Amino acid sequence: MIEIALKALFILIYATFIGFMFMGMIRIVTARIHRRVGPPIYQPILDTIKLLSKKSNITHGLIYDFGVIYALGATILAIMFIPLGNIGVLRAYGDLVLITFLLEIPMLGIMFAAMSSGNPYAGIGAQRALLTMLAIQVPLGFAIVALAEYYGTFSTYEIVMAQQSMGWSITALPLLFAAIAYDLVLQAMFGKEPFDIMIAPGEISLGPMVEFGGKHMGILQIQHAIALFGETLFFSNIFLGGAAITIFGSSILNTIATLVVLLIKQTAVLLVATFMGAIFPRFTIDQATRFYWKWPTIIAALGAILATL
Amino acid sequence: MNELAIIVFAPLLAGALAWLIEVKGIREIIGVIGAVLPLGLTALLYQKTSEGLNFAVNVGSFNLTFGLNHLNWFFVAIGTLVGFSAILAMVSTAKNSYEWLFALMSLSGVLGVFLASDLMTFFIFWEIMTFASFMMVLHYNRAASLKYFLLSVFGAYAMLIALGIIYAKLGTFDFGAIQQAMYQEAYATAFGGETIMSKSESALIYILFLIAFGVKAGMFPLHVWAPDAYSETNQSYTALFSGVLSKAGVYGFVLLYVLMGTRLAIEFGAFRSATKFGYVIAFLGGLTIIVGGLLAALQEDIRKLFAYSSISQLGYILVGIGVGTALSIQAALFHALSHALFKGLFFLIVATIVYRTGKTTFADMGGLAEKMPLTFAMAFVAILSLAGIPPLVGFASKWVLFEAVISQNLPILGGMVFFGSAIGFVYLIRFVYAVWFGQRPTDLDETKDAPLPMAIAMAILALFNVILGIAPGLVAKELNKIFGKEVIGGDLFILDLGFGKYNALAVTIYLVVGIIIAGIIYFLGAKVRKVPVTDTYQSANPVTMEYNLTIRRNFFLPLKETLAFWLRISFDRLYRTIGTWVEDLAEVMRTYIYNGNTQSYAWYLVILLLILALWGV
Amino acid sequence: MTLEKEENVVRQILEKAPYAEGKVRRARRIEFHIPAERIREFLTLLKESNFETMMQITAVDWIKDGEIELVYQMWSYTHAVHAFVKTRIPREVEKAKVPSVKDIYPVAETYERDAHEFYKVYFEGNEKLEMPWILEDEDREAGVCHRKDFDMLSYVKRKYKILDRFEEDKEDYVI
Amino acid sequence: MVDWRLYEPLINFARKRSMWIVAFCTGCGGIEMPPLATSRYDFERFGIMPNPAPRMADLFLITGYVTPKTLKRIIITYEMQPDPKYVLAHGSCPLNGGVYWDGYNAIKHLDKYLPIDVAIAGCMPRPEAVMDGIQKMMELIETGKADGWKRYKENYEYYKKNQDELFGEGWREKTARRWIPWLMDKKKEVREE
Repeated sequence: MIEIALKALFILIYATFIGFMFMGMIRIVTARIHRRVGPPIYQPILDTIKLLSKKSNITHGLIYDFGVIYALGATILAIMFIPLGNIGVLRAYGDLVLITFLLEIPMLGIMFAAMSSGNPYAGIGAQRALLTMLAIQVPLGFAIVALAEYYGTFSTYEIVMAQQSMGWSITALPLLFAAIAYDLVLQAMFGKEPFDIMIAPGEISLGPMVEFGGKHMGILQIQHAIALFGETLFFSNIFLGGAAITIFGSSILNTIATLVVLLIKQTAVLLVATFMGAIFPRFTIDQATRFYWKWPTIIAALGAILATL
Repeated sequence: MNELAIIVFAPLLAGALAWLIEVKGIREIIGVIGAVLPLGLTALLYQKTSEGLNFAVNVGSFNLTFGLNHLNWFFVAIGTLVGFSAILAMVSTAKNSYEWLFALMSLSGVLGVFLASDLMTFFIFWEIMTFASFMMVLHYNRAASLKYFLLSVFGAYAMLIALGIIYAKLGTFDFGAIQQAMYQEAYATAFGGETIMSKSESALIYILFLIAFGVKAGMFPLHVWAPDAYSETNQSYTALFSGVLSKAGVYGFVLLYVLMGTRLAIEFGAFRSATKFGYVIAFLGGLTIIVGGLLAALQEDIRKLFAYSSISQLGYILVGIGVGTALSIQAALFHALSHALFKGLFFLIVATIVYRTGKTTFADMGGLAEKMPLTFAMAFVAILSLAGIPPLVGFASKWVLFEAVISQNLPILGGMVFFGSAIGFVYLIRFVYAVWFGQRPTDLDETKDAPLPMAIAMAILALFNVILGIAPGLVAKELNKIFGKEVIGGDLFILDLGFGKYNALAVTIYLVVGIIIAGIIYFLGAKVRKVPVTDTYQSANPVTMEYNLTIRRNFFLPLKETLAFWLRISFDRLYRTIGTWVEDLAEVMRTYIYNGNTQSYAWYLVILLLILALWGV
Repeated sequence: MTLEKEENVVRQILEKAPYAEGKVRRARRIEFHIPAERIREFLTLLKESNFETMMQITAVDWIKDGEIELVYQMWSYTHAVHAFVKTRIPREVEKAKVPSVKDIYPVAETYERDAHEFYKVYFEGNEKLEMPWILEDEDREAGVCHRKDFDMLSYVKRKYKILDRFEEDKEDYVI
Repeated sequence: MVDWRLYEPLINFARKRSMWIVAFCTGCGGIEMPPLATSRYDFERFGIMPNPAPRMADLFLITGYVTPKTLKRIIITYEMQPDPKYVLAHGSCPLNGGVYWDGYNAIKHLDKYLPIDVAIAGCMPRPEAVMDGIQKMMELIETGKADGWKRYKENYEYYKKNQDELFGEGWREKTARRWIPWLMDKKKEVREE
């Protein structure tokens, strides 16, 4: 019991810290691509402290507060199910479909909060975010189907273990297709260009986020950090082979090595998304929908059908 | 006198009494009693399900026979529970005793359908149910009721023909006998012996049953009656209509499997790991999910939105039934239960909104969350449940369904169900935004919360949504009993399918823990100040309540533009065109052939005689 | 360089409109003077003779002549010629009226609002003249306009409570 | 809730190093922002980030002259920002009207209507000057001298009086209702079509 609680606490703190580092990394990399110096890597932590220490906050009612809290809570729930090397609290129950749903729930909370503010920009942003989610759902679904049918199991942990023996998923052709589609989906999950129409900063002033300020925004920053960690971790688990290192004698060393390997893989996933985001302009929502319903869907469906043969 | 008889006929009697005693107050009491009795008896009969229970009434030439087993106990439990809540809510919304009569009649009709143990009884109660619901719709809207009536009659005739063929071939209506005969048929086909029914005949029966049950279940492309019929009636009755009556179609499909599943499977072979005839059902179900969902997202009327969403949810059940493994059928039954729970709840919520505001379009709504907090809490539960958010019953059933479908290596169906779950989010958020949040029109400022009966009814359903969500093992146990073997493993809180596990309790605990952590962070910050809706950032322009700050009309316009091409196709219009063609044809016949001229009739007679003569009779 | 293209345009238009007097100023610039009451038919004529665009309606306040001059600036893509149509109306607010041309050139509606707000010219037939334009309501009520007889400086001092540290008469400093 | 005075240095450091700007270019100086934001003088080094929504922003840059029309919006935006919030007036027009000293539509003394923490003179100040002003603002924040938001709360009557003298009583409602009759007409036309 105590051990599980400690593990959960460790996962939470580790995920938050690494997530913030990832956010800083995104900003630095983008700055370097712009030929700028960029902020220090701990910048997001400073932002969060600043936001949480605001002296006055506003609310638009109970749902406005609860939605934000619910978003963070659901994100914390989600990372508990994703196997983190050999420290997993609930990894036995880490089911593909469950995790896919859990990674979408936080957005529902944010949407609830944003809409309850009654700001028109928030309404437009929520509409765009939902349509983007609808668009990414098709390739995402096919990618998950391809995985499940290729490995014949839904348990993420078993998939990771299988990859230890038979190599990374992306070395198999059907799952390579699935991985490509899922990576395009990740772009929209991170809310980066070219699919950031939902929070188009200049036009609808951050869309759903327009009314969040002070501690609400701070909580959402933490949520974003953890979600970033969770999504990259999920991707590197199911497609990039995860990590379960058992070469060292002591379990501590194994754990550390596993975390390091995972960290490298996650960083790779993140950098790909960042590069794409830094060089692309923005799609309008119907362009994004058409795009997702065309190429990624075809690729992912191809993968799924190949996986069943 | 037998419990089954009470379960079946109590609502009917209560309805008749309530209709005769035209006294406000008494008729409500009688009606509610008529709905409580079946519920209580169903709960009492729970122990007796294992040994089974039979009952027969002799009506002239044939018997109405009822039987109880695990399968139809499950359906009767759904029917009585949701039916009771709906009837309870009708205490507030029912206008006259007419509605009481037909609502209760349709309840007893659907219970009779569930409990029937021979095809004749099944058909009779099917017709009672259809007739009663038709009268309920007719009371509100003539055109919608006619559309519903036409399609139901179409389905009914299809079923009647199928019954006729079966009786002509096998000489019995009894389920058990038919099942036996069909098994023999199946083995005869398998081992090349000669069979009573030819391949074409069994195919015909299958198609006829598909039409009959598809109409009632609102299967694409026979769904066109559902949106109008569901929306154009007393909304608390719609909870029963959409929650239970549509399950009669589902029950019919299950019955199809029970009666002639093996026969059809062997006759038509298999597609991948699913049987061919089942795959047809499953694929139509998948189309139903997508079409219903997309149309639901584009509606401008609350009642229509939920009508379409109910169609879309029934698509899941059809997919589960169609895939046809024990697991997937269990998933379908599970989803039938959860669909009845959350969709019944939804229609009660809509009933409350309509009852309190008198408005039905999104354009007139907004900001009701402050005025109707209890109803909003219920709506919150229902929304999370329909959108499939753990830990609620909607997720458990949907999860089992996903795994059942995907584990059968059916990728296209897998993609369809995934898409359906996303679109669930979409139209629900549209409902949430337009009705509960945003700026409130000034004429809604005096809106009051739900009246007591509706509040109780909603609370019952919401409670079941949560309990069965946290403890899905309860349902899984019943479903295993139906199949007599351990299909869904695990204990009270854990569903274990072998290739996937779902632990509802852990989800609940960790969600609560996470929310507590987030709450601590929240309460460490400075305290908040409430601001009005006009104090939002709109490019720093000062606004007043005269402006409309909420997007209520055409919320998903981009989606509409993206789908513009597909939206041009409408089966409703297609059927109307066919109807006009038929009318024209009748016109032609009347003018040229049956023109009432004796001479021409004489000529027909002569021609007929000639033909017979040539035939050599 | 020769100006025959412009001269042809001017000649053709003057044939049809004898009441106007027109001349060529330089390459691609021609100019007409017409009485204010004929403005509608003259602009109709211009539209028929391929002056597709109205680019601007400007007003000049000739305070010594007691007149306000409206300059309709038209552009023709076919001839690539820019035409000034000048007309003069009396300066008094109640007499400064001219028929609206927004049914001939729809864009004129906006320019007429502009000229009305800053020069108090009333365009008969344009019902959107009073629609909020550039001035805030308090300025409108104070009668701010760009007519030369409006004492802007004292209004500014009054409005912003500036200490009186400037010369009263405007000749001493240059804007 | 909790006594945060222990963490005050850390919090001040965070406030100093992450100033989010309201991206609301109020005047001609808006064009000085791109050089600041891009690779010449990259102000994201100091954690400064242009931010479209005022609810989560700290620093309000008043860039250049301020017309009454804009001042109304500026005041509304400023009151939306959560405390602590800082104002950096930029260019000489907010100080004394600058070249528009006799223009009927340029505010002469901005600090009569809003508390200003740092003012940069010049028409227009070069980006270097703006960077200098931002540095100054950082010092003030760290030493806790940037207390414009406190002053605005304490002397609210004074600022309110000046604003009402300029715009007239109840100017918010008046400005909000200004367009309504015309908008309603427009809507009717749309319905008819």
